[in-house]
Amino acid sequence: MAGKWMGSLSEAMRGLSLAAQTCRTVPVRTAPLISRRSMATESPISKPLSNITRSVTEEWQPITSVPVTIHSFPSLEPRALESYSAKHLYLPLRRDILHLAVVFEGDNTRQGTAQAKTRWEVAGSHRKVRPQKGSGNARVGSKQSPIRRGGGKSHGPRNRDFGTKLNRKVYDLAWRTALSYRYRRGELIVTEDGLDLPLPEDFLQQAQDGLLTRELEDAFIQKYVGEMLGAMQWGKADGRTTFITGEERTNLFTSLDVAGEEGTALELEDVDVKDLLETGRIVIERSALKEMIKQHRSDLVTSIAMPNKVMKEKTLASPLYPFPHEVSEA
Amino acid sequence: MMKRLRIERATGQLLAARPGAASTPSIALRAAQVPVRHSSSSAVEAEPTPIYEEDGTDHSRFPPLEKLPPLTSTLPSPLPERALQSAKLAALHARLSLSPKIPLQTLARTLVDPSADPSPQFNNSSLAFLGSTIINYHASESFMVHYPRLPMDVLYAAMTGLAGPAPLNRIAKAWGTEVAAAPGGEVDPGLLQFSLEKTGESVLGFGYTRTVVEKINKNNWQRSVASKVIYDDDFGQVITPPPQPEEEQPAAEEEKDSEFSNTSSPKFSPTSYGSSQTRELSEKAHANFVRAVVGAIYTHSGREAAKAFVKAHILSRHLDLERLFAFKHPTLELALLCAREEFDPPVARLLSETGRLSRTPVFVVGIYSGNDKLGEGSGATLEHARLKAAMHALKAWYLYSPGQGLRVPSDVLDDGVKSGKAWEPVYVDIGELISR
Amino acid sequence: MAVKALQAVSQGRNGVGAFILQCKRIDLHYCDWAGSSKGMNGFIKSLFPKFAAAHPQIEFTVSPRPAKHPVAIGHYINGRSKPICVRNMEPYEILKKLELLRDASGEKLKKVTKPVRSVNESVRGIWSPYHGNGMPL
Amino acid sequence: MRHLPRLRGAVSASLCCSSPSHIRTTAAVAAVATTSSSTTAQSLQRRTLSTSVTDVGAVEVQTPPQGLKPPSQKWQVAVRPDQITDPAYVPAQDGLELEEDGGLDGWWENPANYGVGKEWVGFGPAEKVTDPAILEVATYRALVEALLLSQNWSDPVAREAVLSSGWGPMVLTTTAAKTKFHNRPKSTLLCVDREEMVAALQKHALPATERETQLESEEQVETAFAAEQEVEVNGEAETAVTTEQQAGVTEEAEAALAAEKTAEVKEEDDLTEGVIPAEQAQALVKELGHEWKQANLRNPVLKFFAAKRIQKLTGHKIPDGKLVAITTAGSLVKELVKPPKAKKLAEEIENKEIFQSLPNVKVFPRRVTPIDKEKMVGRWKVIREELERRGLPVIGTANIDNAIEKKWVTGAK
Amino acid sequence: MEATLSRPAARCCCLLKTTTTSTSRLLPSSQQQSRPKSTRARHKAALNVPPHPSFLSNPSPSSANGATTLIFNPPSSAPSVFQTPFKFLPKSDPRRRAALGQKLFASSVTTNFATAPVDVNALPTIFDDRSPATTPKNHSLTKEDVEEMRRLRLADPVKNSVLNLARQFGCSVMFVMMCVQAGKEHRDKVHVEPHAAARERWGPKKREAKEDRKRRMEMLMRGEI
Repeated sequence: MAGKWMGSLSEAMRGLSLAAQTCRTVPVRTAPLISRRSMATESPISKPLSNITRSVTEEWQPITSVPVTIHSFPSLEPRALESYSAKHLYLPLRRDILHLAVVFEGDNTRQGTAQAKTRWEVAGSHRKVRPQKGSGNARVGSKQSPIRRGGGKSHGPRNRDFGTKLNRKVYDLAWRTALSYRYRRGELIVTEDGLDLPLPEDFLQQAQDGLLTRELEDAFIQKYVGEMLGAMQWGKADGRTTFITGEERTNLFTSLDVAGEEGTALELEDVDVKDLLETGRIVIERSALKEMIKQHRSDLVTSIAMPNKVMKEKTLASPLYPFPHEVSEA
Repeated sequence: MMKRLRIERATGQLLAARPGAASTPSIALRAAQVPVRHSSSSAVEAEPTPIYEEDGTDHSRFPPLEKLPPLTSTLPSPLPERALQSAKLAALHARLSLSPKIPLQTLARTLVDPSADPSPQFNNSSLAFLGSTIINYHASESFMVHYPRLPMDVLYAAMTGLAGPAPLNRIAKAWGTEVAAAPGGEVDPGLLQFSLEKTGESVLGFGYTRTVVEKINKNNWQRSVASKVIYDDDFGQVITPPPQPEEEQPAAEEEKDSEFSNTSSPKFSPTSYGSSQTRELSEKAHANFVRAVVGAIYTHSGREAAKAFVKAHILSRHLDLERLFAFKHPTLELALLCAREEFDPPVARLLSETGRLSRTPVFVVGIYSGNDKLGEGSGATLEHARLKAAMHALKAWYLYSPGQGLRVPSDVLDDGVKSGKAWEPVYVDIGELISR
Repeated sequence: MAVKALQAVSQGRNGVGAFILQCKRIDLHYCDWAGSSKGMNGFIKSLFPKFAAAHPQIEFTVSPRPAKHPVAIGHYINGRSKPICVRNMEPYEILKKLELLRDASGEKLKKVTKPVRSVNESVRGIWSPYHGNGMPL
Repeated sequence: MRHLPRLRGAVSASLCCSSPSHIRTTAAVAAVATTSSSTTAQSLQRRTLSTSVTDVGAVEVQTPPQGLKPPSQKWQVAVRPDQITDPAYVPAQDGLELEEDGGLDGWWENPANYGVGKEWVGFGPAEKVTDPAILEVATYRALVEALLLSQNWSDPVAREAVLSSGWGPMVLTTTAAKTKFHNRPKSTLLCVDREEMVAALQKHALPATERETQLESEEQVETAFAAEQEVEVNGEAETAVTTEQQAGVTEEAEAALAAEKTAEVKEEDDLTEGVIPAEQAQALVKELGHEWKQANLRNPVLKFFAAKRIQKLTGHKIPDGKLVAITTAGSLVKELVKPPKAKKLAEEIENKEIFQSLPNVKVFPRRVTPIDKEKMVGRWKVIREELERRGLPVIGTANIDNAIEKKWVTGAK
Repeated sequence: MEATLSRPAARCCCLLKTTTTSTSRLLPSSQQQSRPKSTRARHKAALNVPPHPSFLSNPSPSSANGATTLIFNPPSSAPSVFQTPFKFLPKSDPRRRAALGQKLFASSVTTNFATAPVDVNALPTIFDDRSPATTPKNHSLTKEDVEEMRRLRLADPVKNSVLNLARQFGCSVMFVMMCVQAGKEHRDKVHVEPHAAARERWGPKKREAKEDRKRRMEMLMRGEI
C-alpha cells in the first residue's frame, strides 16, 4: 500500500513536471485554410499515466469485468450500472472470425432455388429435326439440343443448398466479438427493458380514430422519427441505428418500417452477426443483451453435466448501481 | 574589360532588398497604392454581377483557395508576405540549395521583372544589375586568366556565350522556372512575372551611349576594338539609350488605369505569342531572374557564396572556344604573327597524302616555322589543307592556356587583404595582332 | 581583318557544377469517399510527411479530386509530366511509385546502349590513319 | 401505452392512396365555384376512411392537436355550371387551368400543422458544450459531486436528485472548485474535504427532495409540465417501474421518479440561466491547477456518477468502452476536450498540422478547378476581361445555344 | 608513302585472330561459313602483328636501377587545338622547362611525333609565290627601283604582271602592289571583263559548282569543315 502511495505520489510529481513545460513550437505556415477548434487547455495535460511500461511497484491487474450503463430510452439518462465479464463484451477484435461468421450466414441465407431446364426436361418430341444428309445444312439431332434456340441449358443452375458449416464455438465467439467491437467503439447502447418509441399521444388518438390518411400518418412518422433521431445524432446523417428488442414493439417497428432510412428495428431472433456490424450503432434493451450473450457463450460454459458437482448458473450481469444492498433491503 | 563592382550605383535599392527593409516600405507603398487602384476598379464592381465575387467566380460553390486582401488582383505584383505561403518558391529555394540566410521574400522579388512591376522597390532591376556585374566579373576574369591570348572579339563572343542573355535564359529554364501568363497581385509568387505589353527599363551593364548610335545601327558601321572596350557593354554590344517616354512610365500607367475605368479599352491586349519579339522579351526576363538571384546571394550571404554559385551554375557550363573563331586571311595573319614574334616565317609542308589522282584525295599539310611545326590540317585540296593548318596554328596560339584552375584575382580579394599580397598574373599577353 | 568571332551558347552539364533534380513538382490527388483512395489517404497521413521533408526541392501539392481514382503526377523540368494511377495501392507501394517519379528524368523511356554520353572530346582524339607513328608491315 | 393501429385493409389503403387526387379535383371544382359554403358536406374520403362515422361537428370540436393537425375535413360540392350566376365565371378548358385547393402539397411547410419531436431534449442540455474551460470545470465539479455521492451518501432519493440536477446557481460550481482533493494513502482515489460542498448541495440540490413530497401528493404537477415532457415522464415512469419491479423495490422508485421530475423542474430554469460563462470557467480552471488530473479513477460506480453528472452538465455522453480505458481525471478531461473526428482528409491534416513545418507542401481544402489554375498563373483576369468585352458569360453558359458561333458568322439576331 | 597500321588496331586484330581460330577449332561444322584457306592464310599473315616497339624496347639505362621509364605513345589522331605547339609556349611556361619537354620536343615537332627526329627540310613544301617564305628577298630596293617598277607596270601591265615584277625585283607581291596600282581600265580588261564573259558562259552545273566552292571556302574559314 505504501508502495502504491509512493507510486501515485511520484506520478503526481511527474505530472506536475510535465505540466510545467507546455510550450509549443510556433508553426512556420500561418493562416490555416480551415478554421479549427481552439484547444486551450489541451496542451497542459500530461500524457495519460497508464503507459505501456508499468512501474515495478504496481502489480498487473487485467480487466476482468467491464461496466455497462443502462439508459432510459428517449432521454438517454443513465439509470443503472451493471458489470459484464470481459469475455462477453471486451474481447479483442478478430476480423477473421467476423468474416467467417458473416460468410457463414450469407451462405446459409441463400435460398438457392434457381433451376434451368436441361435438354431432357425441355418439353417436346425428340424427333430428328432434319435428315442427316441431303440438305445443305448442318446435321441436327433433337430440337432440345443446347446449341439451338429454345433448347435446354447445358450447365444451368439447379436447386441446391449453398449452406456451409461453422463450428458453434467459433460462431458464438464471433457474436461476442461483434458485441465487443461495438462496445469498445462506444456504439453499443443498452436501454432499460420495454424499449419502444413514444409517439405523441394525440397523434395516436387521431390515428386510432382514423382521422388521418395513411400518407398523413407516414409523413408525420417520418418527420417525427427523423427529427428525433437527428436530434440524438442517431439518424441518417450519423449512419443509421439498429434497435434490438426482445419481442416486437408496434410503435418502434412500424415507425422504423416507415422511416427506414433512419434506422432498423429487429427482434432478437432475427438478429445476425452481420446486423450487429452494419449500422452506425446498436441500441439493445437489457434483457435482450443478456439473452443474446446467454445464447452465444458455448465456448465459455460447458454443457457436460458433472454428477458430483452441482452446476450453478452464475449470473451474467452483476448489478453495481443502484447498490444491491439498497435494492435488497427494501 | 574587367570592371570593378560599382555597388554604390545600386545601394539605394539594395538596402530595400533585405527583407526587413523590403517589407516595411512595401506595406507603406501598397497602402498608398490601394486606394488609387480601388477608385479605378470600383467602376468595374459597380456592374450588377450579383452572385459573382470581384474575381468573377461563384464563392458559394468554390470558396477562394487563398485568403487574399481585397483588390489584390489590382496590384502589379504579389505581396511580399505571400512568399511564405508559396510552395513553388520554397521548392526553388531548396533546388538552388540557397542558404537559409536568403529569405523567401527576396527570392520572390527576384522573380518580378521590371516590365511587370515598374516600381524599383518591388521589381528585380537592382538585384539583376548587381548580379550581372558579379557574373560578368567572374566570367571575364576566368577567361583572361585561363586564355590570356584570346582576341577581344572572341573574348566578347565567349562572354556572350557564357554569361549573355541566351545562356542565362537556358540556365533559368534548367532551374525549372515557371512563367506567369499575366503578372498580377493574385499570381503565385513562385512564378516568373513579366509582361509582354510593357517593357520596363532595367539598368544592366556599364558603358556609355555613343552619339552615333542610330547611324551605327542603321548602316552597321565597323566599330574598332578599342572603342568597343571603352564605350560598349560587357558583351561588346552598343548601348542604346532608353526611349524618352519610358522615364515617366509609372505615371503614364496610372493614367492608363484611370482612363480604363471609364472607357472600355481592353487592359490586356491579347499578345501574339511565339513571335521573335516576345521570345526576346522572355529571354531577357529569364536572364534578369538569374542575375537577380546572384545579386540576392551577394546581398545576403556575401561575395564568396555568390562566387561559388556563379562557378557552380554558370562557369561550369561547356563552351567550345574553338568554334568561336572565324578567319579571313589565316596564312597572312600567321605570317604576321611569326614576324611579330620573330619566329622563322611559316612554311607549309606536305606531311602525307593519299589519292591525289582519285576523286577524294586527302592532303595533310603541316606548317613549320624553322624546325617547329606550328599546326597541321588535312583537306581535300592542298589549298584547303594549308589554310586549315594555318588556322590550326593561329587557334593554337590564341587558345594558349597557362593551365587550368589558376588563381583568379577574386581569389586574392579576401586573403589578399589579410595577407597583404596582391594577385600576380601567370602570363600577360602583349595583345592580339592589330593590322589594318 | 584579323579574327572574327562567331556566336555560340554554352551547354549545361547537370551535375558538373551543380545538380538540379529533374522532378520539380509532384501532385497528389485523392478522394475522401472512394475506397480506392484508402491507401492514398493513409499514405498522405503516414509516410508522405517524411518523404516530403526528405525532398525539399520538390514542390508537392495535395488536393482532393472527388469521385476519381487517386493519382500521383510528376512534373519535370523538361516540361513533360508522368501520371501514375495508384488506386487500391498500399501506402508502401505508393511510396515506391513516388520514388520512381522522383528518380525519373521526364524524358520518354528510351534504351540506353552507350555507357557514357558526354560533350567532352575524347582524350586521344578521333583516330585518323594519317597520324600517329604507325609500324611498317 | 397506446400503440399505432395498422388495422386498415388493402381496399381502404388503396383508396387512401388514391385520395389526394380526389381531394384535389373536388377542391378545384369548389374553387371554380363561387364561395357559397355548405358546411355539412360529407367528404367521400371520410366515409372511406373512418371506421366509426362521426359528423363534421365532432371533427371541429376536437382540440387542435399538439402532434398533428389533420387537413381541414370540410368539403363543398361545386355548383353546377348551368346554375352559376357569377358573370366572371369562365369554364376551364382542361385540367391544367383548374386551380388547386387543399391537398397535402405544401402541407408540411406550415409548422403550425404539426408539432414534431424536434424539441427533443435528452438528459442534459440541448446542444453540447464545446468550450474547453467549461468542460474542465464541469469535469471537476462532476468528480467532486461523484466523490461525495459515492462515499456513503446515505439517501438514494437525494442521490438521484443530486445526480440529475443541472448547473444550478454559480455558488455550487465555485464551492466545488474550492473543495480540494487531498491525498489519502489507503484510497485508490484521492478524497475531498467535503463539508461546505455538502452544505452547498443540501442548500441547492436537496430542497427538491422535500419539495417532491407535496408535489407527488397532488397530481396537477402533470399540468405544470409541457405535454411532450409529460410523454417522456410517463415513459420513464413506466420503464422505471419495470426496472424497480425486477429489483423488487417500489417506493424507492416513486421517490426516484418524483426526484427526477423535480430535477427536471430545476433543470428547466437552470437551462434558462444556462451554463456558466466561459471567462469565469477560465478563471476557475486557473485556480484549479493541474495536479487534480493525476487522480486515479478506478471505481466503476464513481466513474458512472461522474459520467452521468458530465452528461447532465455538458451533454457529452461518455460510452462505457471509453470509461473502461479512462483511469485518471486527466484522461477524462482529454476525452471530453478532444475535437470531433474530422470527416475530410484536408481537415484532419489541418487539425493535426502535419505539413505545418514543410513549406514545400501545399494542401488544398477542395478540388482545384481549372479557374483556380488560371488564377494561380494570372490568366483568369485576362480571360474574364476578354469574355466581358465580348459580352459572354464569365462562368457557365448563359443558356446560349450551340449555334451562337453561327449567329456570329451570319450576323443573325 | 608506306601504308601504316597503328597500334590499337593491331591489338584488336590480334584478339580477332585468336578468337576466330579458337571458334573454328571448337565448332567446325557450325552455321557460320568457314573461310577458304587462302583468305584465312592471308588474314593470319596480315594479323600476325608484333606489339609496339615502345613496349618491346628494353628499359633505358636510366631505369636500370628500378626507376620507372616513361613510354610515350602519342595518339594516332589529328592534333588538338588546345595542345599548344612548343614554339608558342612562352618563356615562363613550365612545360617548356620540363625535362620531359626537352626529351619529347627534341625533334621540335609538337604533334605527329616520330620515333626518330624527322628532317623537316626533307618534307616537300607547297609551292606558293605569294608566301614570303619561298623567295629570298632583298629589302634594299632603292627609290629608282621603285620608280622603274612603276614605269614598267604602267607601261605594259600585261607583260609586267605583279608576279613577274616581284620575281624580277626580288620583292614580295604585296610590296609591288603597294608600290604601284595598274589603271582601272587594265583591271577591268584583264580581270573583270573576261570573268564576266566567262560567267555568262557558265552552265547551271558549273555555276552551282562555283557557288559550292565559294560556300565551302566560307565554311572552311569558319572552321566548319
